[in-house]
Amino acid sequence: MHHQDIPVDLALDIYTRVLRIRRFEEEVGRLFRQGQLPGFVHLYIGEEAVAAGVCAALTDEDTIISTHRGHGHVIAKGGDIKRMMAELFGKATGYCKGKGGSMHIADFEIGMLGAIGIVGGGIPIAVGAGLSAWYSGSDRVSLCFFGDGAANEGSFHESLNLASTLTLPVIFVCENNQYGEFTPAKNAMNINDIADRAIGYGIPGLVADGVDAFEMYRVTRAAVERARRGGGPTLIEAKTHRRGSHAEGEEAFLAGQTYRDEAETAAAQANDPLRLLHSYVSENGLLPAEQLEALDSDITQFVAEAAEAARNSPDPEIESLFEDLWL
Amino acid sequence: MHHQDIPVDLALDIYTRVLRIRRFEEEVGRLFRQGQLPGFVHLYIGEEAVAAGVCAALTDEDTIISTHRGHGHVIAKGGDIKRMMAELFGKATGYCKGKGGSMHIADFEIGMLGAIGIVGGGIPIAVGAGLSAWYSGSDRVSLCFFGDGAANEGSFHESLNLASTLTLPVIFVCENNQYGEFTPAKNAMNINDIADRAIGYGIPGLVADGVDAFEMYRVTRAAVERARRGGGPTLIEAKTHRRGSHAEGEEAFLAGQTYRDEAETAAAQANDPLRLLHSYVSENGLLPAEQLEALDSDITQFVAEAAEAARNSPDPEIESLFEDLWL
Amino acid sequence: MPRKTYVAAIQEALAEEMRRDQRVFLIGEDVRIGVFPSTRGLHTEFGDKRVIDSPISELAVAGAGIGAAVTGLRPIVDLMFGTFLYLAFDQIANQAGAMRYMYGGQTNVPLVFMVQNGAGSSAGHHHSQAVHQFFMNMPQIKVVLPSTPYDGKGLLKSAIRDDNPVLFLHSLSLGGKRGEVPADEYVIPIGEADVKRAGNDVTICAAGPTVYTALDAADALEAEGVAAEVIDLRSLSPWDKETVLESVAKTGRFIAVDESFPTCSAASEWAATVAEEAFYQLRAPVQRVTNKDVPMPFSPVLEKAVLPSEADVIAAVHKTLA
Amino acid sequence: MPRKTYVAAIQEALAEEMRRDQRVFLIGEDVRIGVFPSTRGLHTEFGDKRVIDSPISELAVAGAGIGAAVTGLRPIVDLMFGTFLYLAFDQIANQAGAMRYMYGGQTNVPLVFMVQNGAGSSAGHHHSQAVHQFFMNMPQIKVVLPSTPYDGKGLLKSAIRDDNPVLFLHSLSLGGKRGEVPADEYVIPIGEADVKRAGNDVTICAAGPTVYTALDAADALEAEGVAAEVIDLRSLSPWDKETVLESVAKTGRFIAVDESFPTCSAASEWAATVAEEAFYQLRAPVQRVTNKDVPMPFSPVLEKAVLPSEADVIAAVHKTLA
Ligand SMILES: Cc1ncc(C[n+]2csc(CCOP(=O)(O)OP(=O)(O)O)c2C)c(N)n1
Ligand SMILES: Cc1ncc(C[n+]2csc(CCOP(=O)(O)OP(=O)(O)O)c2C)c(N)n1
Ligand SMILES: [Mg+2]
Ligand SMILES: [Mg+2]
Repeated sequence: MHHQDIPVDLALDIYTRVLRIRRFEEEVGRLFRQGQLPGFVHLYIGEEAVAAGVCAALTDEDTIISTHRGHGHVIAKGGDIKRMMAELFGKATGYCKGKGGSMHIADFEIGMLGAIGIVGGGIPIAVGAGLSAWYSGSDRVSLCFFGDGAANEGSFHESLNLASTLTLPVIFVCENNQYGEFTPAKNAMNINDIADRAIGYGIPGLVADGVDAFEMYRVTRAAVERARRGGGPTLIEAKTHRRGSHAEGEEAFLAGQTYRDEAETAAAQANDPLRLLHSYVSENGLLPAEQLEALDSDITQFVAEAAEAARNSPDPEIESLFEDLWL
Repeated sequence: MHHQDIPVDLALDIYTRVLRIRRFEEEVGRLFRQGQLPGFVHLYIGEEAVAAGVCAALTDEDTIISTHRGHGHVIAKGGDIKRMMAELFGKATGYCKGKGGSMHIADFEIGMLGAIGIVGGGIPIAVGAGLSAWYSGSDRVSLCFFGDGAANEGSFHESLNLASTLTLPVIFVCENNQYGEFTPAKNAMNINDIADRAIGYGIPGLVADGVDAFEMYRVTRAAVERARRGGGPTLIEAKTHRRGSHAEGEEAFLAGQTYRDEAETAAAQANDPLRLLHSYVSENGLLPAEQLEALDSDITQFVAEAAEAARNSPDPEIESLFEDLWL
Repeated sequence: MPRKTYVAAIQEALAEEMRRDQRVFLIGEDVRIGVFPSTRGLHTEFGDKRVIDSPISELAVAGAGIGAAVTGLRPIVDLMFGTFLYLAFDQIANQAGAMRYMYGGQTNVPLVFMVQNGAGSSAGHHHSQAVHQFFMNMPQIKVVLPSTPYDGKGLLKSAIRDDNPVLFLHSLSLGGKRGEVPADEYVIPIGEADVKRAGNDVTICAAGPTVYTALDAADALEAEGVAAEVIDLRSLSPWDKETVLESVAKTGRFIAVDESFPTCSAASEWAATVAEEAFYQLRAPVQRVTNKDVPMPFSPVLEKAVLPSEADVIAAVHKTLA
Repeated sequence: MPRKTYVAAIQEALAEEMRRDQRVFLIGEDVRIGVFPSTRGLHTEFGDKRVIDSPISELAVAGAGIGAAVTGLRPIVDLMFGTFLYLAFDQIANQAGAMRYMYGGQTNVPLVFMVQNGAGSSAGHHHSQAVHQFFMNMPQIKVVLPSTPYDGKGLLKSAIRDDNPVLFLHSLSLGGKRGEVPADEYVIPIGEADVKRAGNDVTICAAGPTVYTALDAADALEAEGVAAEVIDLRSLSPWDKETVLESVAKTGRFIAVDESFPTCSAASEWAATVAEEAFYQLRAPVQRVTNKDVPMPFSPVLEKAVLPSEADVIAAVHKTLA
């Protein structure tokens, strides 16, 4: 298998994004289990191809909005792993000086307008970022990530409709990882494809294989081009799988209760986006094996260093409580 | 033209409902122009066939929820014109003892669970009434009226989805009268048929001619039967026309500005639901001409008497302020 | 000075600010035609892009304002009636009211939410509630509620120029009030109260329509030889504690008049603050005059009985002087 | 008496009431598995119809609860975190909180909204706000916030049996607290405070987690010879003014401890009421100890610094005795 339309650089770029996310999230999982991280942590493992493929189709000017499960989006958009890690520790050196935490990372420099802990809460904000581009005549595109669960929030409906009526350059990427917390998506809606909801807004709705980073790249690129041409919004549903817990440490929550379809989980394991990309990169000889390994160990080490640095960073000063309030 | 499936009694029943609504609303319009009514008043003229046809398909046990434009729904469900008129005057003898007013009429005795002044605010409540029937194993059906504008509220989306996932006996009747206030429905959404939004919830979505009371009756009856059978919710879009103002007295609001498509308004005038029904009833000889006239003048007189009685009713006692607060 | 109505002054502030700053735009339901006259005529001058009619989707429209604000624009989001903010409550409390702080100062939200606040049109509970108390509670939202055309124009201009989210509340019942509005450019800083009437015997604090209730009461009290000082707070968050405390230091008596449900109201805040900080100056208990503690009824006689009245204020003054 | 945790006591109240009354059911996101342990195990006992997992649709779920309540059922709507009520704010304020009144007494809304209130899990602004102040303002909603397993069980039972809408607030940070819970049936009437510690020198009023802050402070103060009376309000609306005023009549000093943003807070309400009604008994100004006036930060050290602390309470007591 070879993707003619994906140049080597791009393939490697996407692979690197996926790898960075995976190694970051693995480290975060470890840190959480060791009790090093405060608050709630939601990992993106298994879903990396979505953020990586999608963000590879965006420029630095294009903006994204993210969710409680947002680490992958930050990394895919080019965010700083060290500052994110420090934020997860709640440290002064973090992206938000310790005021945001895992569910509230932002990097306005790279067009990452923020993760939002309220399910569906970011969707209207992304419409506003698109409105801004439209208003200013910029060819910037606004993109929004949200989950299958979020697609049942009123904000989803109002936002897609508003973006459609104003023909705004907004791309709605629904990460259908089959669950909202412990509720299977199919119990929370009576349809197979969330993409079908696009019909209700008169916009295109596409289903994409969220395990295939290249497909995510392609559908996003088409939507981006459409949006830049003034064609308005697109809804993309990425079928993906949340590999692990809803939130780290949920075993304690669950107290032995189960909610997962075992067969489905096994299938998802077999269909791992990182492994698929790794095979592609190595089988097509995009990078020699030793360089591939070096890349992985570099990233792994970088993430470990980020954790170490974060751990050793100072807590915010109490005085900083009253900073960042008003401009 | 003759509707084989509509028995004479039913046709006359529906005709009477339409006529009662029309005469009531005409009187209310007059009263408002004369400055006799406090608050805001939204008339249902031109849309009578929807409420009449729909409610004719319901039993007294079935419940409805209504909107700011709710007088027609109350009358169609069998409400008391005198108590409604008194409520519009804000009198102690009104449905809500003067506490509700035009936008908040309810008659729990006849399953009219209340008009709601918040656009879209009644839709979830109707889902709850349906949940109640489902929970209790009753074959009661819950029906909800709302406008084209309300279909853009988050509550619409969440409610239809919730009713669908629980397979509740709820019928959603969207009265698409082409406008939400001064905004044409087509500017507020990029689709032709709101009924298409049903696809997003995996429920049937039907377009019906809201000028044709018999058609409204038929589609509602089918939806009611489906719901009673445990088939779950249906979305019915009634294409209708708001004949007059959004709210009475809007000329002052508008200050010369216009927002209506003249041709469309003329076409709507020509396609009057009362006239159509009147022709049907007289052309098919369902009632002799003199009885038809007597019916009309009886209703007209009854409404005028209701207004007179309301006018002469006492204002609520100030002490009543602290009644009806807690049970 | 030209005399203008309250709504005309608000409309003028919108038009002038939109002329001054291309980043300012207006979005809301029927803002083109103008359900309230404050937005009327703006569409003719500024066109489709800057005066945007939205679907009836308060949550998304509020959120879109936020998204536009953090990406360089200065939106005015008109959500019509105060209670319609309830549908956008999450976007205001969780997002606009925290984004700057939550993201460690990386962004700011220069956004005005604009609604009519309170009762007076006999429209029933859903269209007659005062909502300022909810938004005063939020640490990163400013709230203003002008009572005169002059204050309305000056405060709205400040709100639009503010780099933080501001809730601009106006009052339908004051729409037709006339007052002097300078032809020349001016602004009124957010956070400064205005002593609408000076007096040494009792301090009455009010905002919006209750300013007139208080002034009417003060007129009546004058005949009895009681000189009431009426402070129009104008800004509710931040509010001008200093002016109020100075006045109480002089009068020793304090009455908060506030159109809202009583519990956890603005009146509670003002009364608590005065009790905390001017205790030793107080010669009688602070008092609150608010709505009666019931939902807003429709009937004009009941509605009137719910709202704080001149008689209520006079009774409170009599009590404080007794 | 058996000792149980706070969450276990809440769970027990749910189970017992569901057993007692077939009309009682539970709806919310993941109430079957139980995001919070309070709803765990109920699905096994009561099945699909009475323990309903909903889509993530707060507005519709709240509204569905209302519709079910006015048609004869007694729903418990679990919306998880306090801030998620913001998405259902319209249904609570405009509908549940007015339907009985607005329709002239034709109906009533026997409904419990249940959420976790306040901070303590270092989860950032969106999961850490206290929301009781908003709902206390609404004339037709009751609000309770228990601090002990005993109170939690007794108040939840009362809430479920109440024929009016009740907001039942519980606290994640108290979830593991243990206390005695009688094996026999009991209820705690809504509206009755509980004096958790008697004392003659100063009255400290608190609710939920701040009860412990106040008790800890009282312990520390005892060593200094100061006897603080700690009143746990338990019910926030209606609240037990009488017990508080009686206490202040005895102590002459009042401190309100409230986990919430300060402006228009419950603390403001308590302080204003005491200042209004116990002025002549007060020997020092009332004081409020609340959150610092900033959005809730994530960092545990910052979060702790925002919340009302034992030291804050002690400082207030020192000030009132100075
Ligand atoms: C408004 C709101 N309701 C509920 C929650 C609690 N919650 C956090 S994540 C989550 C599930 C979200 O599911 P989905 O949108 O599919 O995202 P995923 O976690 O699967 O990425 C829920 C219910 C919340 N944070 N906000
Ligand atoms: C939440 C909310 N937003 C706005 C309004 C103001 N408003 C009252 S009626 C109306 C138009 C409603 O349009 P539609 O749903 O089509 O009903 P119609 O008036 O056409 O019957 C609007 C915007 C409101 N009452 N509630
Ligand atoms: Mg999901
Ligand atoms: Mg309409």
